[in-house]
Amino acid sequence: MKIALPTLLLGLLLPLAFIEPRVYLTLTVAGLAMGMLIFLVASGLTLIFGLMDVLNFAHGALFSWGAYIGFSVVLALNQRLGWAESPSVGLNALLLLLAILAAMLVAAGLGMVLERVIVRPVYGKHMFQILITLGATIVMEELIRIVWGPNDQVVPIPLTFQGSWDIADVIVLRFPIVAIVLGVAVYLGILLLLKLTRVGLIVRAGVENGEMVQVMGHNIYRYFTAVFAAGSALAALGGLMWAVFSQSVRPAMGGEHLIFAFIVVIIGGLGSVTGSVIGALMVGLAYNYVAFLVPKAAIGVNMAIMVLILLLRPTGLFGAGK
Amino acid sequence: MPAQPLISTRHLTIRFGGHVAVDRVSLDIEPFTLKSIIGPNGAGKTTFFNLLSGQYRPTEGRVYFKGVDVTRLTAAARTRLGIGRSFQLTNIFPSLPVLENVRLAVQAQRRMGLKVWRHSRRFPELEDRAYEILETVLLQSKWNALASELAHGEKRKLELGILLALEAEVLLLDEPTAGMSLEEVPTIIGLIEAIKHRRDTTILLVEHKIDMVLALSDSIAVLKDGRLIADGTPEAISRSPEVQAAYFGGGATGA
Amino acid sequence: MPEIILEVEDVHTYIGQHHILQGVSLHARADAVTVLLGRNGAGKTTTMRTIVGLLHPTQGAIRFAGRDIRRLPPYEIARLGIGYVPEGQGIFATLTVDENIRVAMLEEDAESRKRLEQIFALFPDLERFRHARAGSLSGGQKQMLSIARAFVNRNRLLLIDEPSKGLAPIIIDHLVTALRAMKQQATVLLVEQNFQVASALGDDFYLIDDGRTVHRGPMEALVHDHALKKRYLGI
Amino acid sequence: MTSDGPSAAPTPVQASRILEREARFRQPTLYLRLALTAAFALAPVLLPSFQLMDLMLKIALFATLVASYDVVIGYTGIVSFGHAMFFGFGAYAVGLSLGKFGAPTYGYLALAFALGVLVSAALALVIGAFSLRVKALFFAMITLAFAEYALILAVQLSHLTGGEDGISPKLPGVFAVSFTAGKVLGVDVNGRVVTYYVVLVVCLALFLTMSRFVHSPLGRTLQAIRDNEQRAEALGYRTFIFQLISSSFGSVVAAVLGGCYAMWVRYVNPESALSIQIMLDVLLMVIIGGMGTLYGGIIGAAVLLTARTLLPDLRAVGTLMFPGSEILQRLTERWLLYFGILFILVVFFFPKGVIGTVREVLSRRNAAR
Repeated sequence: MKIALPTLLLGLLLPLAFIEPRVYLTLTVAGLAMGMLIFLVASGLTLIFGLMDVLNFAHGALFSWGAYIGFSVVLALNQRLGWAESPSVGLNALLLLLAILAAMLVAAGLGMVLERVIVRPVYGKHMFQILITLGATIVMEELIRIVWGPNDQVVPIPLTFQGSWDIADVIVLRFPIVAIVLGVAVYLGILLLLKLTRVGLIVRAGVENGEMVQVMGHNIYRYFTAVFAAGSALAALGGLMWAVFSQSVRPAMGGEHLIFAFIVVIIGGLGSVTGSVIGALMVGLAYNYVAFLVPKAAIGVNMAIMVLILLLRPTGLFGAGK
Repeated sequence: MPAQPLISTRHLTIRFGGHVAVDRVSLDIEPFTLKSIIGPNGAGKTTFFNLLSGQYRPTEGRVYFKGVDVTRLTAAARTRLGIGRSFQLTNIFPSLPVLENVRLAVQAQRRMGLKVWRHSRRFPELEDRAYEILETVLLQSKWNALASELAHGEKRKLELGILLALEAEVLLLDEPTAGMSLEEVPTIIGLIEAIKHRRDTTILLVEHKIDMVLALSDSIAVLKDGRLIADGTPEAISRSPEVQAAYFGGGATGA
Repeated sequence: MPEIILEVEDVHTYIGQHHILQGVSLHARADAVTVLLGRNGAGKTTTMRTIVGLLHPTQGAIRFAGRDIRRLPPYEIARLGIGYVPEGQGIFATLTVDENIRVAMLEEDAESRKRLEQIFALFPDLERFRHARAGSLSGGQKQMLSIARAFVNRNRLLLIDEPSKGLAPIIIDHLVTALRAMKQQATVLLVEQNFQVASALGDDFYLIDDGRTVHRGPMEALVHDHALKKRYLGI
Repeated sequence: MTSDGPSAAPTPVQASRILEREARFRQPTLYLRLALTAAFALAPVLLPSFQLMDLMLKIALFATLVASYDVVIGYTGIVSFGHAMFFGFGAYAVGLSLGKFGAPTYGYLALAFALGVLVSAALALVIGAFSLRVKALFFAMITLAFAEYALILAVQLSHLTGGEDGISPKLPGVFAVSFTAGKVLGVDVNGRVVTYYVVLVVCLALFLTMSRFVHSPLGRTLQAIRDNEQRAEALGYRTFIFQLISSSFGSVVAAVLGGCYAMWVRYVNPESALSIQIMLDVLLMVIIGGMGTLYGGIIGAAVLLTARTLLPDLRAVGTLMFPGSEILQRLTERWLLYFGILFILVVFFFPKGVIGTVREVLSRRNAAR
């Protein structure tokens, strides 16, 4: 870890040598926002993996469900009441809040069902977890195509979150700021939950020896279901934020972003929430700098970072490794 | 030329966090003898074994095998040099047949694991050798069964068979009779005795059954709190007041 | 007639295809130590696991303080006041000693804190390594931690499976002392292969063979019954 | 040393070996295998339509691909999501070499296969070196990331790969569409038929190679590693090297098959060669057939590919049955939904697959005797 911080700072400042400072600042804010958006996607994956030792491939599908549920809420409220087009900041914020709430609730419910029905029987069997959650992904994605249709749709963005602020010639898009704030809040929330609460403790113990936790009087399954639901809700939050960010929803969007999340989780080290944040920020920033300097190389930048990190530390930045 | 010790450790130390599990242990093991390591629980016996076999890397100190420094070698590399280790918990290939378990060890010992152009049954010498070993450990009637179907004691025998197949010059036996029923213990003791009498193998034994240790060992080392507090013949050890205090300190019914 | 706190009546348990318990019956008197004896594979551990709800009997009755607990899930059985110390300790190796104890502590009140102090007095090593990872403890220390976890709650019944297994004699002495101290505060059901430990702690005994209870009585009677010991225990 | 010699009474192991050798030509499975081979060989002669011949060869191709995946996932216990990517590499190597940069000559065809194999082997080694050492799950995630990137690159680098439109390679000499050599047994011997037989022979050869691979001492070591990696390591096996060999071997076989696939369909695009759907198909096939059985792939491929050719009819049924409701229509159209449900059900209820379950039943019956 000692080398990680200086390396990170160097990576952050190096682009300054090639980019004009004001553009650099704009790119940095955009990169941070993108990083936080990626982190929102990766956080649920890391949480479920770190606590329950389950690699949830259905995360991508939950992401898409979150995006679609949120999209439906925004669409409905906008068509009936015009909340997105209203210039009122309050209504705009309320709209986003309601969409987030609905998305997270539905996804949490879906996550609970998933955990109960298909994940619970395969705890401890990695290969089956992968296969079974993969199957769930296929089913859930197809359900989206059946309910909402197979084509891309445009998400109306509340007026308040459109456009940008111009602060001393630095262009700062508004929505990304929301993403950054939300990302930081989620990060702190997860850390607090794990380190300080009894729930975190019991879940960590349950991962190691579920039988023992049970004979100590804890209904471990309830905790696992809760963690899975929480991870699913985070996936949905990520999905909705991406939908608003890219102003569109597609049935396959989850699968594509799952790859981002995987890369970030690998960079950060499996199961480490802090690692995921740093990994996500690295990817977000690097993508923006590289896309500005060498647009053609931008698609490969995530992979390049991942390979580089794995070369230096095979278990990722914060990975314990087994 | 004086006999060189087969294995030596010098100031071997390992810490876990603040806890010093093995503390500056320097020990020599003479070739073709049976040395036991005893000591109260938490004395660091199993950890010491793990340091010898390469499962752990020491914080400080060195391990020598035939005078060569092997401190930095992995467990697999040490196995290839001839240090075989049995585990405290049975450690076999559960979903493979009993014979295949031993055959794999014979195959490893003969460095034939990378052969790819012939069917594995076209190497009868491996199978026959494996069967011979099963006869030695009295498991021949189970050669066709899956290892997971064996009783606990039989699994320990299989584990020992695997170890024998490696034809290691040093056997590290970590509580070979743990968890065995009383009827099974003499078989294992008999096996260890037979290996010992062949005088071609050096045996290092961790065991709690003190009668067994006194009867089998050529020499005994005593660990306490990670430190080596005595090393000598069984007679000398059982007489040593320091060891008495630390280890034989009264019957279980006392206190 | 002293109160019977645990009653097991003709319990049958299967593990997979195997009919392991074929009629185990036993009564544990309140504030006494009842020892289960028998050969390896006789069904002692299976009896324990059936009582705490980790295995489900196909027939028979299990009552704790008069209440039928046969169909309850393990966590509800535990909350009734039954603590379990499994064979091989079952500690959480990646958690610290302190965290291990906190997982076990069902409520943090003055009494449980007092009990914790008591535990640390009995097992000073646990306090010394309070913030070390439990996995780095020695076998004896792990056993103490495992017992400490069951003792930290106000349990009325403690099920302890082979606490002396794999421990050196001097540690066993320590353990016996500690268990004696705990015996004042809870009923104990003990599985023990080490006959000296069993006879030092036990008040009553049950002999289990081939999945059935075949003998019962006061511990003193067994100590002198060499024929019975030889027949069932090989000593 | 002749241990099979008649010296003393043979040990049970020797007896079983002798018995096995003597019974070599009496095993029913041997005749099943021969019959299968014959069926594939006679398909162009007996089957009435090109569609069915196409189906047969695709079954052969995918069965072999699934077997090569089984070497990795079933015999070695490594979950890879990059297997279809190597298949795609082979296909693109043929497409690029014959259709884009080279010419339809045998030389370029050979070059294509050489390239496909080399690139796949190199990448498999690199990925394995990075991720096999750490944890099984790492491998699954990293291979998936690579596979997704390969797909993105194939679409984005359109000046090289033709993008979504793909490439249509032209094959040389006897493989060319224009090639004809009269009739044999009433069948036109043309480029198609020649390709069919050449690809079939390649599949057969690969299958035999893999069978030898998994039953060799090396293959047995892989199974030991799958069963208990730590123990295998303690025996002195460098488990990492073995896993690396296995995953690279599987990848190279996949690349060769990808090349064959491109030769047969004469068309390569990202959708047909690199999409994640191919990986999912292969996964389902290996699960239906049974992991760690090698031959399971034949059943998995046959079931899935046959079902797929029938699916367009299902769609027609949907529009006919539910003319009013769009959602109900979609419900019948989205066959992938049923695929997903089938996937989950198979993993849950037949984790050993068809062949694994059959073998289990047989061995239980043998044991009961």
